This record gives sequence, C-alpha cells and structure tokens, in this order.
Amino acid sequence: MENNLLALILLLPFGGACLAFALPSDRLRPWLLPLCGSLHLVLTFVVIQAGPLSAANGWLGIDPLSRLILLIISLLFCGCSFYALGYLRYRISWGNRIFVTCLLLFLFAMTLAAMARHLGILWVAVETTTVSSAPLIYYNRNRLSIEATWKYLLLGSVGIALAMLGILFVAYAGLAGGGHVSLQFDDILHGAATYSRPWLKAGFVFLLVGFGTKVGFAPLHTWKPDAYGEAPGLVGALLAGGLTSVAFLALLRTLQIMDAASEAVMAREAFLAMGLISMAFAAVFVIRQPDFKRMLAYSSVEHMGILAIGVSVGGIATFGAMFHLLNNALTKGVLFLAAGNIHRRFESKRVGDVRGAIILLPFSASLFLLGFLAITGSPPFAPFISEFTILQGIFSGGHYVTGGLFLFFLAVIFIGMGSTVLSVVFGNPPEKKGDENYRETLATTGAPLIMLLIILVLGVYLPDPVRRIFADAAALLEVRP
Amino acid sequence: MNFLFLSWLLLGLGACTASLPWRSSKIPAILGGGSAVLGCLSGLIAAGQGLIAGKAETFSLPWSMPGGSFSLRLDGLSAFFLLPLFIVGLAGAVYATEYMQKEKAPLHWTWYNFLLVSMAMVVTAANGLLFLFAWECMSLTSFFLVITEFNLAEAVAAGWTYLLATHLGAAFLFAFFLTAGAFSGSLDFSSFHLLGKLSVPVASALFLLLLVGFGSKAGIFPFHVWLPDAHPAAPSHVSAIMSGVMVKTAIYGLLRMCSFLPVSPVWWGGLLMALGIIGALFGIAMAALQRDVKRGLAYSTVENVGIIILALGFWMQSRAAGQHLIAALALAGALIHLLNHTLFKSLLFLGAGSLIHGSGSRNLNHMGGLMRRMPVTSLLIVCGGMAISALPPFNGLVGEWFIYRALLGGGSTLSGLGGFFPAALLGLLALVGGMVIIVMTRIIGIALAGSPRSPEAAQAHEAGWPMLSAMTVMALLCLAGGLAPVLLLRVAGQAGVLLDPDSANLFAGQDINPWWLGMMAFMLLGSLLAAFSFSRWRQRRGTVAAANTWGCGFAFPASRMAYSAESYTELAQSGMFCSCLIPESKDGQTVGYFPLIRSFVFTAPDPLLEKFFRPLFQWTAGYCRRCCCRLQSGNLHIYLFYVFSATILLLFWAWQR
Amino acid sequence: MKITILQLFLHLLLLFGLSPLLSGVIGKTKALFAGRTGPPWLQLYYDIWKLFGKGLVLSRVTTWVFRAGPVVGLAVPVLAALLIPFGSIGAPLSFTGDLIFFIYLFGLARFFTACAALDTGSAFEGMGAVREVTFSCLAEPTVFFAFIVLARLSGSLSLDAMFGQTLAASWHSAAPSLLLILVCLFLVTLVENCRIPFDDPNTHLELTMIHEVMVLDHSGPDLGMILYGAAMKLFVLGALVVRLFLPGTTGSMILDLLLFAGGMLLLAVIIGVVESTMARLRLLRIPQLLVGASLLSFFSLILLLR
Amino acid sequence: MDNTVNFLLLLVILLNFFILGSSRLVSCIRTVAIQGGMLSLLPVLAHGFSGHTLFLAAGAFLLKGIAIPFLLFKAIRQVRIRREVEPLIGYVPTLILGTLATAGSFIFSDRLPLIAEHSQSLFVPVGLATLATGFLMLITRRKAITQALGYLIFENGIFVFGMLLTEAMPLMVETGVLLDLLVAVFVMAIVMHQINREFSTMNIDKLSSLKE
Repeated sequence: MENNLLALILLLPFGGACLAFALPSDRLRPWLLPLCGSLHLVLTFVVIQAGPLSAANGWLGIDPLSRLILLIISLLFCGCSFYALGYLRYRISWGNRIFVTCLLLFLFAMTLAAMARHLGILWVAVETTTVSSAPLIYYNRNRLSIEATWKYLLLGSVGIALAMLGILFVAYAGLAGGGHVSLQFDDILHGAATYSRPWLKAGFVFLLVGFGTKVGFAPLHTWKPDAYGEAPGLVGALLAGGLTSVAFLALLRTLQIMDAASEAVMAREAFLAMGLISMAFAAVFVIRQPDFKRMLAYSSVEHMGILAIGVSVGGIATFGAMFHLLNNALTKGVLFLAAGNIHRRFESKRVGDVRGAIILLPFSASLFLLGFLAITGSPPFAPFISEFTILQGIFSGGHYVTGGLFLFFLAVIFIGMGSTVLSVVFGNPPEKKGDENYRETLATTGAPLIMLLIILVLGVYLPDPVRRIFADAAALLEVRP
Repeated sequence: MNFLFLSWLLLGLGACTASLPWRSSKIPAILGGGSAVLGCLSGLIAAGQGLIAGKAETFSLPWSMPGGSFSLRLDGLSAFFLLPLFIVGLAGAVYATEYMQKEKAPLHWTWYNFLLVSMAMVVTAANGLLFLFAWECMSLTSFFLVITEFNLAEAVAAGWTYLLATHLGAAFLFAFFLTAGAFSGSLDFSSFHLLGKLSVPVASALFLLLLVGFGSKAGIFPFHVWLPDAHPAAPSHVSAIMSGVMVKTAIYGLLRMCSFLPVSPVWWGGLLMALGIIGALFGIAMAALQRDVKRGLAYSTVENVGIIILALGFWMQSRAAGQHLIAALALAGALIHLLNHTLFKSLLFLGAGSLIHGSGSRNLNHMGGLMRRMPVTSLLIVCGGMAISALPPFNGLVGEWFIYRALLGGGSTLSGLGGFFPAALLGLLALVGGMVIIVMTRIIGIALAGSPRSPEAAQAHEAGWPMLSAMTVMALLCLAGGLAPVLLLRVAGQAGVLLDPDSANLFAGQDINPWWLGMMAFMLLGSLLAAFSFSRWRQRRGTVAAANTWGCGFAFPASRMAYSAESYTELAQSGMFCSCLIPESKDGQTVGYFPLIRSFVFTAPDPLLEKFFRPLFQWTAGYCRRCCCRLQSGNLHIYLFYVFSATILLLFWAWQR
Repeated sequence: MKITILQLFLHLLLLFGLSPLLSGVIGKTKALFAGRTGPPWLQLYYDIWKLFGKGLVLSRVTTWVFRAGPVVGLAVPVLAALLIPFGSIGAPLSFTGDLIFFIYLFGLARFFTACAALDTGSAFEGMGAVREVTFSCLAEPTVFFAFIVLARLSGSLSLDAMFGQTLAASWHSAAPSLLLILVCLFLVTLVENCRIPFDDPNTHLELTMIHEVMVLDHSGPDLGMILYGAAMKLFVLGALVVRLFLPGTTGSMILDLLLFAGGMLLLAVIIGVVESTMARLRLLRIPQLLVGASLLSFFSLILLLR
Repeated sequence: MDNTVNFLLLLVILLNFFILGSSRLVSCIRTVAIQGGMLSLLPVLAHGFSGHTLFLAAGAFLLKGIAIPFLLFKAIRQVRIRREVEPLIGYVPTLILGTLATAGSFIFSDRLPLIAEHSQSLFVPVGLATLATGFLMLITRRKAITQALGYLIFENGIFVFGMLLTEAMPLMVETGVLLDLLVAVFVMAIVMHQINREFSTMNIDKLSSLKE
C-alpha cells in the first residue's frame, strides 16, 4: 500500500511527461497539466493523511518535512497548471511540447526530492530539477533567455556538483569516523555522532554552498534575477516557490545531519550569516529596481534569507520558518503569475514602460499589489504572521542586533519594492500600447486569486491540522541537547 | 463589549458586500453607508457604556497564531478613544454618501469600513500581535483610501510617502513589542506590567522606539512629513478620519504603552515638550503658507498634535517631579484637546471637502465669495475656525485653557528652570495661538469672503443634506463642548484616572473644574445676543442702502485685486518666519517698463521632506544602484568567482571553528 | 468665584460712561501740542450718537460676517471689562484661569474684525486685516509673560487677584519686574488699540493704516458700534495699566473711584503726549518692537525666577 | 595496485595542466576525453573486478571518454571555431594559479584524516586539484565550450573523489549521476548551438546584457 502510494505519486507526473511528449496536439496537451496537477494534489492530501510512510528499502519516505514540502509543491503546481491553460492558449503558436513535458518532469523531480530518504537520490532529484527547468527558462527563445538559461545551467550545475562533493565528504566522514558507509539518510542521522569532524565540517560547507546556490543565498544568487526575469511568469512562480523550497529542504536535511552530529551551533551560525547577507544583498538590489520581475527575484533572495535566519535561531522561529516556507511559495506564485500577465499585456517588464496596469488589467494589477503587500509582511496575509513569529524567536532568543537588522532590511526592501510596484500598478498607461489583444481570463487570474485567498485565510486563522504540519516539521529541526 | 462586536459585524458585512459587482450604483451606498452608520451607532453605545461603567471589560479567545491571542480590553482609556472614532466615523459615512463619486464609491466603502474596524481594534486590543495586526490593517486601509484617486500621480505619490512613513514607523513598533514580549514573556498586555521592573536605560530605549514608531503615525514633528501630502490627496471625510481619529490612535498607543513602562525620568517629558512646541510652531507656520486648503489644515494637525504632545510631555515631567495638580491639569488639557481636535478638525475637513465639492478646486485663490453661494457650509466653517482658534464659546478653548493653566501653574509657582520652561513654552504657545488666528482668518477671508476669484467659484453650489447634516452635527458638538466643559472633563477623566492614578481625586474634585468657562461662554452668547439685537434695532429704524465696496477712489474693484492667499501671509512671513520655511517662487520677475505677461509659480513644500528626507533617500538609492551595477555586472565569470570564493571563505571559517 | 451686583453695576457704568471720554482727552492733548483748539472733549459721544441715528450702506459683496464684526467688537470689551478690577474696585466676575479667557476674548474680536474686513473683498481692508492679526499675534506672548509675573507675585491665577490688593506689596518686593511689565503692558495697549507709534488713526493714506482701513466700509450704527467698542477696548486695557501703576487702595470707595478716573485720564494724556512727540514706525519695524517687548517681559519674569 | 592508481592520478594532474595551458579547442576536448577515459579505469584498478566496478568503468568510459567528447566535437564542428580567444587571465598566470591550487589541494587534504587503507592514495588531493582546475577553467575562459569543458573537469574531480566511496554509492545512484551529467552536457550543447545561432559567436562575453 505504502509502496504503491509513493510510486503512484511519482509515476503520475512522470507518466504525464511521457504522455505529453507523445501527444501530437498543441491544443490538447496543456490539459494534461491541470489533470496531473489536481491528481497530484489529491494524492498529496492522501499522503499527508497517511502519516509516516516509507518505501523502496527506505530510500523513499515521508517524514513531516517532506509532507510540508510536498504540500507546498503540489499546491503551487496545481495553481500554476490551471494558469498554464490560459497562458498556453494565448501562446498557442509558440508550440508547447517541450514546455509541458519539462513542466511535468520538473514536478516529478521536485516530488522525488521531497520524498528522498537517500542523499544520492536527493542529489539526483535536485540536479534533475535544474536540467528539466533549463528548457522552461528558454521558452521565449530570444537572446536574453539564452543568456539566462546558460547562466542558470552553469551556475546550477557547478553548485549541484559542489553539493555532490559535500555528500561524498559526509559519507567519507562516516568512513573516517570508523563507521559503516551509507548515504541512507536515517543511517547517517543514526551514526552522525561518531563522524569525523573535519570531513563533516568540510562536507557541510560544500553542501551549504552547493544547495545554497540552488536556494539562492547571496552571493550565490546571481543566476536568480536572470532566470526569473527571462522565464515566463509561470516558470518563475514554480522556480521561486517550488524549486527554492525543494533546495531549502536539502539544506534542512544537511542541518538535520549537523544537529545529529552535535554540530548544530556551527551550522546555525553559518545559516544566520548566510541569511543576513542574503537579506542585505536583497535590500541593496531591490532599491530602484527597474525591472519588476528581477525585483521579484531579489525578493526571493530575501525570503530565503529570512528562512535561513528563522531556522538558525531556533525555538518558535523554526515554526515561523516552516510556516513562511508555504507562505513564501504561494505569495511568490501570486506575484509571478500576476507579473506574467502584466508582462504579456505591456510586452515589457521595465518600470518606465509599464504604468497604470490597474487601468488596463484591473485584476492582475490588484493581485500584484496585494501580493506585494503580502510578501512584505503586511497583515492580514499570512507572511505577516510567519515573519512576526520568526522575529519573536529572534528577540526571545536575545539576538537583538539580528532582530534590529532583520527589521531594518525588511523596511528597506518594503521601500524598494513598493516604489517599483506602485509605479507599475498606478499612474496612466503609456502611449505605446503593448499587446492590445491581451485579455485577462479566468485561468490567468483565478489561479493566483485562489493562492492569495489561501494565504489570506491562513493569515487570519490557522486551522489545527495545518498548524500541526508546520509544528511537526519544526519539531524535526529542534536541537535535542 | 457586545455592542462593539455588533458594530464590527455590521461594518465587516458592509465592507464585504459593498464592493461586489452590483448592477445599481445605489446598492453599494446603501450597503456600505448603511452598515457604516449602524455600525458606528452601535459602536457609540459600546463607547458610552465603557465610559459610564468606568471599569474595564475584557474578552479573550485563543488565536491559533503563535504568541497571539484574541484578547480585547475596553476600559476608560479605550472608550475615550472609541467615542470620537465612532462620532467622526458616523459623520464621515453620512457625508460620503453624497461626496463620493459613483464609480469609486463601492471600493471606498470596503476600505472605509475596514478602517473603522481596524482603528477600533487598535484601541481595544490587549495583545501585542493583535495590536500590530490591527495597526497594520489600519495603515493599509487608510493607504487605499488615500489613493482613491489613483489615476492622479500626485495622489499615488502622497499615498506612497504615507505608506513609507507608516511602515518605517511600524518597524520601530515591531521592535518595541518584540522586545517587550521578550522581557515579559508574553505578548499579552496583561503581562506587560512586568516591564515596570525594567532599568531606566532599557526603558528609555523602549520609550524612544515608541516615540519614533507612534510619532511617525501621529505626525510628531520630524516624522510628520507624510501628513501634508496624504491629507489633501484623500477624500475629505477620509482626511477627517485620518486627521481626527487615526492620528490619535498613535497617541493612544503611546499613552497605553507608556503606562506599562516604569515611571519616567524627567527628560522623557522634556523631549516630548521640545518636539511638541517645535511641531506646533513649525506646523502653524507652514499652515499659513499653503494655498491648498486641505494642505493647510493638514499642517494645522501637525500643530495641534504638537500641542497635545507638549501637554503630555509636561504631564510626564510634572508627574516625575511630583507636581500632581499641574500634572493633572496638563493631562486633562492633553486629553480634552485631543478630543476637541477630533471634533473641530473633522468639521473643518468636511467643510473643506464641501468647498472643493462646490467650487471644484482645492486652491484658496480659486475660491472666494463662497459665503454667498454656500451659506450653510460657510457658517459651519466659521464655527470650526473659531473652535480651532480656541475662541469662546467653542470647545477649542477648553483644552487650551487646561494646558495654559498647567503651564501658568508651573511658571508661576516653580522656581529656577522648573519655572523657566513652562513660562517659555507658554509664550511660544501664545504665539502659536495668535498664528492660528492668522491661518483661520486667511482661510475664511480668502476662500469664503469677498467676491469670487474664479468662474467656477462664481458657479459654486451648496452641498446637499447628507454633507450638511454631517457637518452640522460636528459643529453642534463643538459648541456643546464649549458650553459644557465639565462634560469634556468627565469624559477625559475616565481616561485620565487610568493614566495617572495619583490624581484620581483631582479629576473628580473642584480644583480643576472648568464650569466657569461654560458659564462665561453662556455670558458671551448673552452679550453677543444683546449687541446683535441692538444692531438689528438700529437697522430697523434706519435705511439700508446697497453699494459697491469702497475702493478708496478706484471705481472698478475686481476680485483679482483683492488680497490673495499668499499676500495674506507675506507680512508674517517676512517678519517672523525663518528663511528655511519661506516658500519657493519661480519666474516672478518682470523686466522692462512694459512687461509681457508673466507666469508665476509658487510652492510651499515641506522643508524637512524636501531638504532632508528626500535627498537622503535619493542619495542612498543612487548609492545602492551603483553598488548593484558593480556587484551584478552580468559577467558569468565573476558569478562563478563568487561561488568559488564563498566556498573557500566558508572552508576557512569552518577550519577555524 | 463671585459676582457682586454693585461691582457689576459700577463697572458697566464706568465703562459705558467714561470710555469715549479718553479719546477726547487724547485729542485735546494732541491739539495742545500742535497749538490747535482741537475737537470738543465729548466729540466721540457726539459721533457715536450721530452714527447710531443714521442709515446703513452695505457693500453688495458683504454677508453676515460683515455685520458680525461690529457686534462682536462691542460685546467683547464689555465682557472683558467684567473680568478685571477698575482701580481697587474688584472684578465682578472672577475665577481661576480667567486671564486665559480674557486674552482669548480679544482674540475673538480680532477674528471677527479681520473676517469682516476681508468680507468686503477690498484689497485695502485685507491689508488692514493682515496687519491686525499679525501684530496682535506678536503681542500675545508679551501679555502672557506679564500675567505670569503678576500671577507669581500674587500667587493666584485670576485677574482680580493678580491686579488686587497684593499688588502694592509686590511693588516693594519686585519693583524692577513690575516696572518692566508696566512698560510692556503700555506698549500692548498701544498696539492693540492701534495708536502711534504702531498705527496712526488719523492718517490720510489707506496704505499705511491698520485699524482704520479695516472699517472703511462700515457705516451708520455699525460704525458707531465699532467706535464705541474701540473706545471700550482702550478703556479696558488702559485700566490694567492704570491699576498696575496705581496699585494701592485709599480705603474709601469714592476716593478710589476718583483715583481710578484720574489715572485713566492721565493715561489718556500720556498717550496723547506719545502721539504728539513720536512718529509712526515703519511697518517692518513694528514686529521687531513687539518681539522686543516680549523679550522684555520675559526678562522681567527671569528676574523673578532667579 | 596503489602505485598504479597513483601514477594514473598523477597523469590526471598532468592533463589538468595541459588543458590549462592549451589554446586549441580540439586538443582541449581530446585531453578531456583522455582524462575521462583514464578515470574510467580507476574503479577497476582501485577496487578490483566486480559487476559494480565493471559497470561503472564501462559507463564512465562510454560517457566521459566517448559520448560527451563526441557531443562537444560535433558542437565545435558546427560553429567552426578552433581556438580559445585570449582568456581573462593569460595562459601563464592561469598555469601558475593552477599550480597554486594543486599545491593548496595537497595541503588541504593533509588536514583531512584518512582511514588506513587510503592513507597512501592520492584520491583526495588529485580530486580536489582537478576540481580547482575545473573552477579555474570556468572562471577564466571566455568560450561557452571551454566553460562546458571546465564543468566536465570539475565533474571528473568529483568522480576521482567518489572512488573512495564506491561501495557506498548504490549502482542506481551512480547511474543517475552519470545520466544527469550526460543530460546536462546535452542541454549545454543545445544551448551552445542556440548561442551560436543568435549571437554568431561562442564568446560568452556577449552574454552580459542581463545585469543591473
């Protein structure tokens, strides 16, 4: 039963990808996306209900963290898949065989990564996300998207290769510590206490840099603005919400290993430093950002920093970070999808060319504005609660300087993003009209609207089952003295 | 409490239903406006109960958010702030049914109702997270109201300045609540009494956080920069709410939080007094220079907040020095002035809105002669002008009377520096009082009196009954406050005894009772009536002829020759103001004996905003951009180098561990 | 906090009866200096009587505010007079903090006079209104500082007590301060009543006037009320100066009354002398003089605080 | 056995230097192919014959020695370029840096405790040195194709290191790793083709319009 369930949730997107590649019709193919997306969501709910699962000799399994990540991926993908219907209908002439196939492969890779209980599998899955998302970034097939793809591919591959090295180091740490070598996650956790410190520490550094590149910690984030900026909004949403969550999961796994090896203090210091540097970089870059999709990329860097800080501080902040993981993913989804609509309508993403979006695209522009307010931590949206919880953890842990810096960066980023967002949303539309045939459809506005509603509800009322998902995930990251 | 919930329910329902896509434009007005009116009435009952009951009512529900609980507390202080909130909310709602344009109205109702709910929640919240939640909701909803005219660039710019200021301020509040929560172990206000054990330096740091955080919302002097832009951009009843009520919620926060902190060192009060008097002088001077009527009123809010803060500072200082009578007077003055300011400032903003509605311009120089075209509005504005100038028989005098009495008490009984500061402040406050009269006679004289200064003003139309009735209620309340000052003291006393328990008997006793003021107001009305009847009697007896205004020999006086808004303050400007306040004028020079037609641009921007904050922000932004260009140059080699060096650095770091 | 019917009656009688006389005395003094015969002592009484009997001419631009100016201008000094002692005759109305009400009463008069002037829509009257509100605004701190000094000396916050029986004793203990504020109050009386050196009521150029230019358009009974009100205002403010100058009491009410009346006449003569010997200041110098007066009164306060 | 392996590893380092110093693309690709071929001998040499090692050796040889060089050769034949343009840092400084990095790797690996049976082998320093060489290539070379080569060398370094842990790595994971490498290079080759089509050059200096 367990095997079947996990196999099913993996095979669904993989089979969907194969089917998409085989289907000849550009019109029919996109329907595979919502189909797979919704089934995946249903299966995810079943998996979440089912409790801890394990399959394939313990190589795959579901623990509270995977449950959370799986939920995030599935929700986001489901929303994006409905959006994709509208988007691909609009761009029917562009062809979508590779696009749909890669989207489903991407989902497959993310699901695999979420369920991996073996570091090798985890690595392969994360690398697969890179490879399968590269063609998605290249979807627009122009000079800029080539450049973005190339940078993404190279930086991503180098990063992930470093992570491989880190995995090998950790494995060797076991060998050098006199134990049995295994890359099974549970074995590692079990034996970590005896691991050889130099190997383990070096391995941690490689893993941090490697997965940190995928997560997009500054200064390893350099591919992010290019990739997010040039990819279609839909892909941006999946990258910023899904891929980063998966990569962050890989970092959390690393953290678990370090916790088990009683090296928690060092690991958390590194996370804290990375988090603060990321927030600082994002704050500097987001100011007067002339391109609103790149701005969202920097915001993603910021939120990865927030997550890292939340996890590093511990206590209630870990809960906040877990909550924030979901909030960040969904809010980024809203923002990228809405930004994609605006981009299509104006055929530009430069702030100077895009003005008065609320007049031409009332729904998308409102979603963009509300999404901006949500992501910068304004109530009644859920990121307010999660960021506040992280801050509570920071302050009650006595890290007043960190807390002060955190608040300062948040404020600066709010200013930076706000001036860009407001000039995009309000004002009078420019003379150059863009694509006048572009219309908002139910698919392209409904999906982000649903996501926004979810974070709105979660910002006011956190139901107990949902709360338990976060709390269980956070409990895994608690340092046990 | 139940009525408060009922009010929230009604307001919330109205907010949610008003902006649905209804066919008819009347339905949103009925749903939104009706719910706002009913909600405010229900809220008024709650506030009244809170004031009469005199003892705190609490309510608590668990909230699933970490650190949060849905705890509310309605005590005298909260009720004291709820009362004006719902009064102005009610008047604003009635006013808006006529004032708002049809297409903007539905969404406006949503934000308006939510603004009322969030403000009421701010003053009743008894949990830090809930307070911040409501606080931020209040900022956001008011931001959306400010940008109601979102197609105008200046409205959006004003809204943005506002949002920026309030958000930066909120960051300080976050820091305060989080630190306070860390010290007291919980974010519930019921545990905040533990803050009373803090050492003075820590408490002072917290106090400064509060001052900046709440100051940026309240418009305390260096943080007022958003206010003069935001108020003119918002619809007038929203300006009334923002200026009359929202700004005061910040003062509520300051008072409430300070009541948790240990008894203050003297310098806290001194700092507040200094900021207060600077703000008052600055605000009123800037108000005298504005040609935009609502901008002028906005600066007048800066001035009045300055006065309130001054009085509060004096209260803190005298309490710290053990002067209970003076402290009670100052506190009563601050609270009563706060209440009064709510009433007359919202009256004036509503009146200004009516003028704009009627004449189509916010520029004083384009109005003129509206007294004839809009008699009721004009009468009400004159009442408001008298109230804000603290002239009898209106309520403005009552608050100022207490503040003056406190300062006089300090100046005439204390010796040394203790007497010097109140005396000096008294003189400066008197100067402010004189300048308020300049500002108000300017608005009345230029906008209402004389002959029309533009074709639109000549065609101005009087507002309809919803707008007029809203204003009339406010004006009557202003008059009632002036005639029955004891009532004002009773209401303020409910809040006062909570803030300063030592002076509870003073609030109830005769020492600071202002009933003579009411008596004098009645006598003034009597003597005015007598003089008026005499005048009528003589007029009946004699003949009445109509003629042109005496032009001192000039036969054809025109409205363009009359004193303009700028010339009205020229004398004060050249005689009294320091050079940094002087407005900028461009292209005014005439050349030659027969000069061509010249255009003349005259602006009075906020000097602090234009000469300090804006350059600072722009420089920082430019610097950041330059950094960005260097760091993210588009070169893949450098990016790879970042990865490489990050690895090496972290390896070194790990090695050191 | 007391009302005495006798004092009320006396106050009103003195105020209504005696106030126009001051103007006559000033006129005669000035005429004496100029070597003219001058108008009769009771000229202002004749003027007011005559004006009350005349018809009204109203500008077509004006509204009720224009008519309210004279009404307020007449009612305010009457009420204000009830708050202060005339000589050693105590004030009929007095309460703690009445000095604030007293000052703001004159603010009310100023408010309406200025509004009434602006209501005509004439550039000249606007000019007068501006000057009136601006200069009075600068005079207000002076009054407050002077009152604090008196409050400090008397230990009370009501005008009746501040200008009451303790004043004579205060002259012994704090003569320099009292002298300074006497000068300041005299200056305030001059500026509030638009006398030389601040304003020249008899000039013929509207451009240079303050008070007179504001009432250009008033006529008939309205103008009469304005003249009467102005005379009373001079009387009320003058009464403060005189009381400060002649603080004691003789013990007999009749003598006190005579002393007060004599003091008022003396004040009128002094004003006449000042007007005859000084020229009107340039407009831009007036704020400086007023700020100087404020500083002077503040200095007198510092003398006490030391 | 150790000596043979160590000799092979030293050859790998030699090839690293050769690549760093060479400007002809064809010889670079050929060298990488040779390096890959040599590395594919390592599993067998280091761990003896077994199904696992044979499969690994065969897979590595097919991929690193044949398939990927073939892909790259095809790519440069299409774009008709022969030489690397002048790198960001000249050849001699690159060689010096390469030497320094190699020395650094040896020093660094001295600090890492090895288990007894590996104490004589050079897997760790050579792996790290190869890694560093790959990084150097990535950072200093201007052509897309040389960057891809740098990535391959980088991967080779990891492969060398992985030899220490062959028994820990399940076959399926190894397969996945190799396949991912192939796909990554395949995608890179496609993108290179597109770069050449759009920009008419393989010089990635042209790819710097996405910046702040």
